[in-house]
Amino acid sequence: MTVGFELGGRSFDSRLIMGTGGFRNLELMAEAVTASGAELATVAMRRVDPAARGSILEVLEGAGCEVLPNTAGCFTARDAVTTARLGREALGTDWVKLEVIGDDRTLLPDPAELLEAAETLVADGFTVLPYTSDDPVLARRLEDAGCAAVMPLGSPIGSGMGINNLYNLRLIVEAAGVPVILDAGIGTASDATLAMEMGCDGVLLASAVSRAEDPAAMAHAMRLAVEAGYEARRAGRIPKRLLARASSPEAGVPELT
Amino acid sequence: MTVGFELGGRSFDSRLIMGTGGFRNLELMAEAVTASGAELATVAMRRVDPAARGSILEVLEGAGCEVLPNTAGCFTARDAVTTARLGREALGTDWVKLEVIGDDRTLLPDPAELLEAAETLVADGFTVLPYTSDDPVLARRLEDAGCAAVMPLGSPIGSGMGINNLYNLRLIVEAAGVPVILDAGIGTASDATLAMEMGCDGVLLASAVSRAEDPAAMAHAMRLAVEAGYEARRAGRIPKRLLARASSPEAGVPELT
Amino acid sequence: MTVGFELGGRSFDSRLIMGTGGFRNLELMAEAVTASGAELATVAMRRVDPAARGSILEVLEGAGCEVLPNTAGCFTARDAVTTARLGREALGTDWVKLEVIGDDRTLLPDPAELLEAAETLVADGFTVLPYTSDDPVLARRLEDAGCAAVMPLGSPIGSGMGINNLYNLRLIVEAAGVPVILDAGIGTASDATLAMEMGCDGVLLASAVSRAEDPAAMAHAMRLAVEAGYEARRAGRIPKRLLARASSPEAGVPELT
Amino acid sequence: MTVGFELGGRSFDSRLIMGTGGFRNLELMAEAVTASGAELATVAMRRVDPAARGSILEVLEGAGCEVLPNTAGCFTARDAVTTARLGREALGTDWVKLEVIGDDRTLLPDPAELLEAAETLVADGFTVLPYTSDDPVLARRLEDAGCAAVMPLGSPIGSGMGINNLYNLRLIVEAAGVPVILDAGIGTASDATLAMEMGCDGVLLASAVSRAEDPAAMAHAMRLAVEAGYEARRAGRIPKRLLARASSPEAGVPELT
Amino acid sequence: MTAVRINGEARDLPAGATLDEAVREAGAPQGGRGVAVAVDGEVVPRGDWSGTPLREGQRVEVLHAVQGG
Amino acid sequence: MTAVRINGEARDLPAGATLDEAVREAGAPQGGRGVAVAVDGEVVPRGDWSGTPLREGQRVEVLHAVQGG
Amino acid sequence: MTAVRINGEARDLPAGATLDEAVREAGAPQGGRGVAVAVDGEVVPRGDWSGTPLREGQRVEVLHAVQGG
Amino acid sequence: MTAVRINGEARDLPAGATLDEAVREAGAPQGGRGVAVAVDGEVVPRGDWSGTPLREGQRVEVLHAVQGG
Repeated sequence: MTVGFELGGRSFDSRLIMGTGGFRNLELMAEAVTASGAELATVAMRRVDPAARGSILEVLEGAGCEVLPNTAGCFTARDAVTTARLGREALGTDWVKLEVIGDDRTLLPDPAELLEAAETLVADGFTVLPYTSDDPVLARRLEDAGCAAVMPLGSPIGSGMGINNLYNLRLIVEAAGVPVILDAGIGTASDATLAMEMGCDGVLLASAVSRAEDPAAMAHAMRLAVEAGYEARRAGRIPKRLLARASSPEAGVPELT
Repeated sequence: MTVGFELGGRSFDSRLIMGTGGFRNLELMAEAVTASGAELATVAMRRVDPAARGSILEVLEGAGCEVLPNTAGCFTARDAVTTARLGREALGTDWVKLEVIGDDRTLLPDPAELLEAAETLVADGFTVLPYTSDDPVLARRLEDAGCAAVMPLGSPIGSGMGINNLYNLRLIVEAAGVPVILDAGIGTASDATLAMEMGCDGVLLASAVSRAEDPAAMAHAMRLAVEAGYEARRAGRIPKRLLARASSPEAGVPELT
Repeated sequence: MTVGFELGGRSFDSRLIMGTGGFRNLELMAEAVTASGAELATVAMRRVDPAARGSILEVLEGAGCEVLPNTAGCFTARDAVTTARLGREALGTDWVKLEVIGDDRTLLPDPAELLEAAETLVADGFTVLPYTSDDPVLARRLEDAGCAAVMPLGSPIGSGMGINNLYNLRLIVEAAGVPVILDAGIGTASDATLAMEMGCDGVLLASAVSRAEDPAAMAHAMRLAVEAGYEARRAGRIPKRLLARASSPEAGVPELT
Repeated sequence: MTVGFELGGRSFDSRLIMGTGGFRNLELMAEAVTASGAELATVAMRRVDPAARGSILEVLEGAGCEVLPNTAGCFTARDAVTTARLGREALGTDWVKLEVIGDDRTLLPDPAELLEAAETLVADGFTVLPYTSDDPVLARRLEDAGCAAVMPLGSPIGSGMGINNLYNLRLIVEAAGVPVILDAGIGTASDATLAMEMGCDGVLLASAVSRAEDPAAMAHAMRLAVEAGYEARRAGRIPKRLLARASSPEAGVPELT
Repeated sequence: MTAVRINGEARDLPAGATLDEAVREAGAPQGGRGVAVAVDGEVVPRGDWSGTPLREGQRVEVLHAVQGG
Repeated sequence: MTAVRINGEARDLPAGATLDEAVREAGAPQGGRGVAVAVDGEVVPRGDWSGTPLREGQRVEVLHAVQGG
Repeated sequence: MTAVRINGEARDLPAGATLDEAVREAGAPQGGRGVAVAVDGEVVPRGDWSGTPLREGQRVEVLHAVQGG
Repeated sequence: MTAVRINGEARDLPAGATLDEAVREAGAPQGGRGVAVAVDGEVVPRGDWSGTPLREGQRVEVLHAVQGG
């Protein structure tokens, strides 16, 4: 019953995007990606390793999942732009998950470098999906720069803290004219459900699934969680009330004493 | 993939119990109960209304749902016991959702009266499912009294505030030897997911569905939410970390500048 | 600028009541009690220890602080009542901080036993200050039973978690006709400030001061914190707003570009 | 007992900086500034109003408070730099509270413009105190640019929501080599106490006092609140524990039954 | 005539009337499926209705299940 | 001799011993300021100590105030 | 005459008028304590006011400190 | 011989060697599917590899997709 969404001019049925980092092996990754129902999965660009076995590209193809190269590991706009171009060259896609990191302990994005890289890549014809902080002003600047979506964090990559600032996320969602995809910080299913209830169009996560004890089971839980949050938002939740409202009729109560 | 549970010596596939109060009409109730997948639904005992149209019993039967009479509206142990016995007589079930209210603005339970009623009904052969506060000591006393489950509130009935005290819920779950069912306060899907992740065995809700703009859609969202939370708990979530953990490899990063 | 309050028919200038447990020695206790400005301090009743050096009674007298015997360690109404009477006999006061514990891991109160003990002691002429859970119904029953105050916990004794359920505390404060004193769970100054802002008439704490690295310094911080919260509540705080409200004039802005 | 701090190469006894916006008149402002004990107060630069009565400069002088011009109302680095220079020319101080706003509904700062303005003003010899978001990377960049402090928001100006993201504030405090002053969002005393407990060196607030029902009373509450939080942090709070720790001895408990 | 209260309303039933008549009076469905009855706060099993004469001033509560909880 | 328990410990007191001797035995300060006594769970006021003979097997609790709460 | 804008309002000043006259025109206190001036977005130090002739169409902003922040 | 760095390691390639040899040297799969190359920080399209001679001291990065993000 979940309705798909438009991203970068294309339609997707699944609102869950998988990151592929952190799986103990490609088999577990394949099971989890399949269980998640994701149609898009991120990959990183790294030096060729002659010793490496198995091809992530074939595995993702087998799971019916397209690859989305990221610029993980870049600390400057310049490196991120070059890495995006390498991803395009290697994978034949002009989509990129743009990351420009500003601090290596928290992996939080560098706002000025991120914005500069986004402007350059948009001008170069990329479909830019930027991993950003939860700063509503930066999100707006990224949209103004022509990004196809904004992907604010809930909390730092791999921290599993969930969404630290619901207020900022709300401001981003209310103001956004492009899809908002919560990226980073999801730790468990309820975090994903909440993100969707807040009005996000999708969720991107990796560690919450890849580093769970049972990745495939958590991937399925996340699939359900994203659908639950999406459907709940559309169903129109009840308002919060400070006092109770009886769910049994107050009329017709017998006199028993 | 959700595994059922034992309650009162019987097995249930669905971990979602529906309250039937607050629906605008029986048709909406039927759709929602069906969409929820619930196997158990509460009803209240009220004076016969000759003008009433339609039979809730037939509707629930049609939805494959058993009835669970409650004692809503009772403010003393004595009235609750009598009401439970009337429910048994009318519906031919010795199961009861026991409510003894202590305050009519918040509909919070009266601890001493609730405990007394539970002891009486257990002695009278009832399968007692008590709606209780989130007080871990009271939950323990109710279990010691022979209740088949404990059903702590998340927040007041119909308030939609969710779970106000995760800490107490955690204490209840850790100590309980009977199923713990979160009852009251659920406002939206993520509340139900969180309750299951906290270790509850099930969720009981009414207003969140019956008073939603689209009850059937919310009922389905709740069904998914309960399953998502249950599966996530079993999948073994990642621990929360104060700093980031990279989800892309730190090895093999190129030198681009 | 903090105005005193009436408790048990007497007036107190200080709204901070000190527990005396947990200090490494009587000297540290004396410094801290003095720094706190408290006029009332709890003591426990225990078997005479011939080896014990120093008299807590003299030390508290020296600090200008009256003793308030408690019933710590009692798990039944009967033991609590006897312990209260022993305190009255030993210390010549009919005031008692009533504790009836229901669980030895969390030291949470037993609601039914607590209520029974309160009724007995009130009938016996005691001024009863009950340590209770944050259950608004139980608080109401204790007031109805004739207690001189209600003393809900913020979180378990010595846990330092602060106030776990602001909603319940708010309900208790709104409904109470006797002073509400937050008792147990305070970890740091802001917890005490918040309790007073919520409308509590006073704060009772022990571990937060006695087990701090510098008890006297923390005692002074708590004194300021209680006053700050009390004054802030009386000063009429601004409402919370979802959007900004400029604190600099929007008129008279120059055209500089 | 609160120890002063170094800011911009000078020493201050008070860790509370007052904004002067929002007072109903200069008399209320004078009372509140005096009650707050602040030594520094912000002012805005606006067009001369021939009709205006009273001089804010004389009032602040009378309260023993120095003026700190801000750049409120500027949306670009260029305007903010010019406004800072006008403030220096008018008031003979090279200190500036730097604001570059990115959105007029939330008054959140524009990260890139703010950083550019800070670099320009530092090069021009200013002591720059930037109002910034709670982004730890931006805070670091501002410090690297030579700012004399970083002043992250707790929540939007005038919102009174308090501190929305304690985690980011913690990261900023841990990493900062210059004073951290919480600026914007404070609603009541406990917010200020918490900010200091988190390790902030000071607090800057306006609306919480100027728009309170009784500004002078709230100013005094804030003064106590800042001191309480500062002292509590230095006193070494107890750790949070998930279970209780008895504050009365477990030895020597009598056998009464 | 016997004056009783049925579901809170005063009713006069013919002398010697039994509980099943009160149940009918209350508007319960034929045979009283899904219905339970209390007289003066005590439950009376369906099987005893016809054998239970009503006495002056008794309070009869005739209940059934409704949406709730 | 009378065998009693004082603060949990077995003690033998001379036959005819009264409660004030038990209190002294417990190590309470002279005159018992700040001390209270329970025998078999019942409080005995200070004024009655000297007039209260001890009986075989009684449990005497002698308490005083300590840091707590 | 020289047409300028002072604090956003159109003003005609005598030909050859200098900046200090514009400041006076704006209603600034004598001597301009606590006042700063920008012409076309550039700050002009107080000392230069009397030596700065106004040109047609210039935008003069005359500012002072007010409650804020 | 031409001394270059391939993926961070010093390598000597025969004089006149072109970029495709460096790619092979790096251990990339035949034809270099899923591979991209940068020389001194500039991307070189696959089609140009064989026509790009290597010069002394150049840094060649040969990348492919791995699990990440």
